[in-house]
Amino acid sequence: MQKISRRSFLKIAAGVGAAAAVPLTLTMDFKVFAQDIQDDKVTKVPSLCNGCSSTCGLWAYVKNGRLWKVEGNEANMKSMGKLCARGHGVAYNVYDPGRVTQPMKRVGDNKFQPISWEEAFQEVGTKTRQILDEHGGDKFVWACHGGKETYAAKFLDVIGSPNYITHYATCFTAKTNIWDKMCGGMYNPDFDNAKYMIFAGRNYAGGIIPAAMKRITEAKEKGVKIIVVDPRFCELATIADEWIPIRPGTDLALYLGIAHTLISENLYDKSFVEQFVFGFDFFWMYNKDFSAEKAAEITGISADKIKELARDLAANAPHAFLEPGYHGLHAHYKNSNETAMMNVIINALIGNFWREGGLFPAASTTFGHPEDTYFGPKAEMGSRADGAGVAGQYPLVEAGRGIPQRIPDMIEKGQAKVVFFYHYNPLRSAPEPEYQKKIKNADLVVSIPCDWNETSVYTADYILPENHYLERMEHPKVINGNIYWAAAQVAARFKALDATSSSLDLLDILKGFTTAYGINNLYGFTIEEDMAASLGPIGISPDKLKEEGCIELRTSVLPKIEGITFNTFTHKIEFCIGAWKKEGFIGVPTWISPLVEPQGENEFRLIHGKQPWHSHIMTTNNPYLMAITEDYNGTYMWMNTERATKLGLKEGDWVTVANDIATKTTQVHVTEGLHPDCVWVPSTYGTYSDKLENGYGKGFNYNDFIPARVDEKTGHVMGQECIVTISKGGK
Amino acid sequence: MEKIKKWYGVLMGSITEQNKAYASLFIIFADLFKYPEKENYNELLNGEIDKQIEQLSRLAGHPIITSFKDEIGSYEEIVQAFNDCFLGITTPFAPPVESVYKVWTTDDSFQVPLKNQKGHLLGDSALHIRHIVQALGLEIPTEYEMMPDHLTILLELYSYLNQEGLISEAEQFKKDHLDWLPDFYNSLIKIERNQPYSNIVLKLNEVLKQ
Amino acid sequence: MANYVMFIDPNKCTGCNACRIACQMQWNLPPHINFNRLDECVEGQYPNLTRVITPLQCQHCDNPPCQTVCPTNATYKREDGIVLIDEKKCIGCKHCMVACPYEARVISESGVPEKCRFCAEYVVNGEIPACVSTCMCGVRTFGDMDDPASPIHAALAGQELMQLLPGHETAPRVLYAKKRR
Amino acid sequence: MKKNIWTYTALVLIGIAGLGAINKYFISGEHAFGVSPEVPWGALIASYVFFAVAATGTGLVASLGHVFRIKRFEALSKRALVASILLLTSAFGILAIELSNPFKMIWIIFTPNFSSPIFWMGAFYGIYLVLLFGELFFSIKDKHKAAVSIAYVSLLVKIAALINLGRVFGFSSTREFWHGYYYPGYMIVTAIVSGAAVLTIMVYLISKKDASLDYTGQPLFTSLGKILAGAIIFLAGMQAFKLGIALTSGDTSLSGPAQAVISGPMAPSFWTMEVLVGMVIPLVILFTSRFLSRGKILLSAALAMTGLLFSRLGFVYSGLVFPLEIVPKGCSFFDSLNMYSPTWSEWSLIFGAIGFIYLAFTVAEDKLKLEVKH
Repeated sequence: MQKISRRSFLKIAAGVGAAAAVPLTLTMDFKVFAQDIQDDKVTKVPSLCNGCSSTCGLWAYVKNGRLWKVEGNEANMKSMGKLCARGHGVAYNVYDPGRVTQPMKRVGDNKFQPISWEEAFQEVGTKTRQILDEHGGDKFVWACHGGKETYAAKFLDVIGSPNYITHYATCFTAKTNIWDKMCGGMYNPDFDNAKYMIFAGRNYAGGIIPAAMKRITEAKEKGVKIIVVDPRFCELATIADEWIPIRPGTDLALYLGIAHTLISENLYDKSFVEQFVFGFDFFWMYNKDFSAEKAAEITGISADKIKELARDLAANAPHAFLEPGYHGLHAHYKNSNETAMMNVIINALIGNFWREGGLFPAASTTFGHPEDTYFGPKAEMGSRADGAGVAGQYPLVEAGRGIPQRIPDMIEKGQAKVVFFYHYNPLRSAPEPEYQKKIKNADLVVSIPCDWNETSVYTADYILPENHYLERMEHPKVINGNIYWAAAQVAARFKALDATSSSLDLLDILKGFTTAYGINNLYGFTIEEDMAASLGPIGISPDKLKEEGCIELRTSVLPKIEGITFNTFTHKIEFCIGAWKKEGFIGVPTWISPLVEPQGENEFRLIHGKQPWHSHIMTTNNPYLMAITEDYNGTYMWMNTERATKLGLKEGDWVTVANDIATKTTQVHVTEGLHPDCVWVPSTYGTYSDKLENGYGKGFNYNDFIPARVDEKTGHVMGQECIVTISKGGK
Repeated sequence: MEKIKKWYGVLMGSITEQNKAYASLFIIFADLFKYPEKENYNELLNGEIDKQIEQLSRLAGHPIITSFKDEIGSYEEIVQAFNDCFLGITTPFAPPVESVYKVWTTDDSFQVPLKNQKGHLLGDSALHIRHIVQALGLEIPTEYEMMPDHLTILLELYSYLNQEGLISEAEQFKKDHLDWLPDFYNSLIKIERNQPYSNIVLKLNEVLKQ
Repeated sequence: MANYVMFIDPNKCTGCNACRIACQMQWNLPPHINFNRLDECVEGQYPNLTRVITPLQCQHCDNPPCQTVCPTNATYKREDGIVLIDEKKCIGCKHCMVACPYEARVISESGVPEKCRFCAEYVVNGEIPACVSTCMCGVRTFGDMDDPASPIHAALAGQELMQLLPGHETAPRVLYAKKRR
Repeated sequence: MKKNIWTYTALVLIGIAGLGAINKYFISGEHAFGVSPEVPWGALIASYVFFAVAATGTGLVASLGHVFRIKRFEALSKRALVASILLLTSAFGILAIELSNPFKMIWIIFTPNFSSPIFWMGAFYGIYLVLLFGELFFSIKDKHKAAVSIAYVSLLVKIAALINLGRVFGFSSTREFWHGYYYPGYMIVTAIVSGAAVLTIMVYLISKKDASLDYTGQPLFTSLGKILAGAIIFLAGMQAFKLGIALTSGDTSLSGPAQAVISGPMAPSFWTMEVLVGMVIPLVILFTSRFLSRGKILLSAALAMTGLLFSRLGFVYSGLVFPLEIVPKGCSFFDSLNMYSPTWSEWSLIFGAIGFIYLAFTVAEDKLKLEVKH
């Protein structure tokens, strides 16, 4: 009679008899229990914020396994004890019931079925195996945001796939590519000792690194002069001494004009150039006619102002810099590569490398590795499916970064069959979403997210949710870069909270997947062992790291005059890129016009940028951050007052924005703070996964309007080479 | 009278048939909130489940009549309903988890706004269930370890308490942890495809109320 | 007895809203209820603009109009200068909201016109308010004027100070640096 | 009691008001109303003022009978008391729903704040209500002397209550448009307008069945009509003066709200309802009919009351419409006035109160002995 459940969840624990009586330890009354747990202790666990990729250090305060509070970590050189709005917001996401709570298998359009991890591993593993056995290991693609995550590489090595692709081509790839080629790596500004700073193409108050803002405002207090060059009166311009609105896409001309002034007026640091620069004459030969006057014509900035900038840079040199920039200029114009080159050249001309108040390389360190546990066969490495670094395709693109916007193309051409997305959502963050949706045509698409992002919902055959960052322990990170700090720091995410769902850490996901794939013991270590092995050579124990949250290593990058050398072929800063010459380019920057220009009264260039409380696309589902957007009309598109008046537009009016790729409607913010040639939108909005209900359908995204182009030299998307026509009405 | 009977059973060291039937009844309900496997679907469809509920509830002294078989449609439809209602791939959705329908914690010291909000996982109730499960020497599957207040587990636990004759504990448990079903029901009916789940919750609440 | 004040330098604020959300977390506020907000003022014409962002919140007046009008004395002032509201006495007439010249109050979910509390429970233990501790630009400084070791003295030194709406004679405890742009 | 179409309309209105109240208390909370941090007071505060002032005004005009011994008004005395009581309880009822936590009112006794105008409002109107009941009780019991003594005290309380109500708005310097002594005066004048109008309507309602009114009926109508006309003219003058001063003050915190009234978001309601319906048309009707037609006087009274309701809405909103200039600025921010419009819940309560007053008055007329014996 009695129905015996075949699948009863509740089991009697091993070694325990059935309870005949109530155990003494049991508190049955909920109210009493809830009162009791209030006496639990609060503990502190260090982690690294996941609100953007700055990895700010924070402390998660934990009580009865749950989040009690978050706070910036004083010792961390990115946060210096401060957190921005995103940091507070994303920590809160951890208890969102809308997270992907267990592995999902697609059973139809927009239809998923939950499966167990065992099933998920088995199915994904065997399917991947079948496909790769048939088509070759190099048809496997691992696409991710990028950065310091390492585990996928082991698998790629074994199957012979070089296809580790990051999002950088949609973000700042020209910068890292070119700095590496010209001076052997990235150099970062010393805010504390500079007397004069020019920021162009980087808005530290929008794409925030809290410590940078702390140090910039402190410098400002001391009377340091801050110049912001930006088509938009950005947040950083708020505290700047001067805002110089530039015609978008013409920063290269400004830089050429500054360089011309420095050289023609003999203001440049000749001894530095003689000692540390290769190719100066070659550069000058091509650019000696590009005067400040010529730059003025193109940029719309007066020749006097351009000369003034050059003279002020020189006067304060070497305690001055042109900040190396970020997303704003380095993936968005046809001339982004040359713009990045000119950034190096101007800083070299004022001789500020390795000088107090100038630019320094990031202090770094090397981690150890857990011992290899896999000794089986490895397939021969194939060639990159995206053509990055491949002769005849995109030879100058860094293979380590890849060309993410090409993924649908690679799938169509049969160069990619299995694609894994790790916390990466190209359906929203890469150009032309309709085109990116073709990713679903791959034989197998697997997404490893936290939330139901567009890429998972529209393309993934399987969704394997990873734990929220506060729920996972990770391989340690070197905290460095972007801003000068004399010593490298080591920090890590430690597991602060009990997971609220059956998501897993990346390492466990890869262990399960690779085992099912048929590679045994590829990751024969636990995350704890990995951390111990990584930290071993530096002499830090995981326990100590957990206790201190962030450990600063010995000071290793200090100003110097002697013994400066650059990690290039000539050991100098190369004004002329040899690799480019090999490919038939001249190798030095010269003026290149933007690809497209707006014409007529209702044409505008569509440019974008970061809002201080959102990280591009990944924070829009947070109710707190979206509340800020609502209170400050954050989805509005900026337009210059004069242009708006001509179109008969007032603050808050609805407009239709269109080009041959998309048509969207939005409201306008009419402002004096924008160059008349362009309209500006925050890069955050336009969420179209209806599962992300706080962000869904709010505003639009610039990616809606740009095609998936690939720059021939560094592979970027040219995201602001985009003209739209704007007309009144639409809602 | 019911209670005395039950207590009598406990005191005599034997669990009455009535108790067993009552406990079994909730095992059946617990099963209905798991992912619908084909086998379970068939049992639902051919009326086996309705029949068992009728018999067990009668034996248990809380007779109810259900006709879930009329509401389930095809197998694909019940899977779709399960997905729509519980998984969160579409919104609105209504996870069958107690924490979501209760204020997260009554501990005023927390400095995250979850504290006095509803709609979040791992609330005080989840911690309590975890505590009860451990104290009774029980185990729950890894997938549910962090969602211990999932309705399936609550019902199995309630069943277990009754089964073991821990009647006053069961009563307390019902009062504390099965009081959110009306809120759950209200969330469910906002979902377009809510059958048979909304009706199951209704019937479950009915039998618990008796 | 402590003597709490806050110093805000709008010249440094870039409008990141970290203060708003840090406060919401600290005080368990829902997304649309916030105790502090940013007032933006853009002046000038392209390309010569100035933009000043002024953080606004309860000014903890020494002569609080909200307290004067409160019929049940639900709004009260502590000896250390902090203006608080006793939820159990508030009838929700909202006269305080009408009387406050700083628009500092927002109605809570329980119908009580709430506002910034200067993190009253925390500062007495030597902690600083959440909006202050999270501010990366150093816009805000909190301190006890009677404590010589308080960072407030260094922050105020040499500053040209102003109070908001001095004409209303509210004597705020939030001091602002004068606009330098 | 005879039921007619108005009885049922009243019941429906009360029912809808019930829904509005349920919406506030059990569903939407504060969101049931259109108020915001910028405009914390809205239609319910306005209608509270509307009913409370009408209650006081009715008492004030009616006291011409008891206090000033004007014979023809004596016919009204008891009924005016009843009307006053109903109007005042409606006002309190609306306030109770407007307040987030009316039950905490008890603290007004335990920890009163004597500097708070709202405390005094509670005190004066509370006392007034008690006095009204007392006066009515003694009137019905024909204890004339006691009733008259109460009436004297009541008159003082009424005037104090009105002045204090003006102070609730005029007290704080924060809302410049309200600040000062204008609104205490405005309250008294509008009290007379609404008192005369309410009494006119009341007399009309009862004149059909109360034969005694045939004797005093016509002169009573004419007197009330004249009081009404006089008060409206006085009020119109005051309002024009107030707006004129504000517009020409050169102070944006005064001229801004005034602009909002005459040409901003409040203009349609101001010109059509407050000025045209509430003042111009009633005056035209009254003067052209030479205060002789009962029907026309009634119509003027009804229009004046309608206009006055919108006048109250405008008066409350006008104090809050203009954004506070918290940070001294030179930048443009005037383009965004604080927006407010009443929600259905707010309207439902206003109309519900009207329904309640009508219904309760007819019941009282039926059950209590309100006629004056001669």
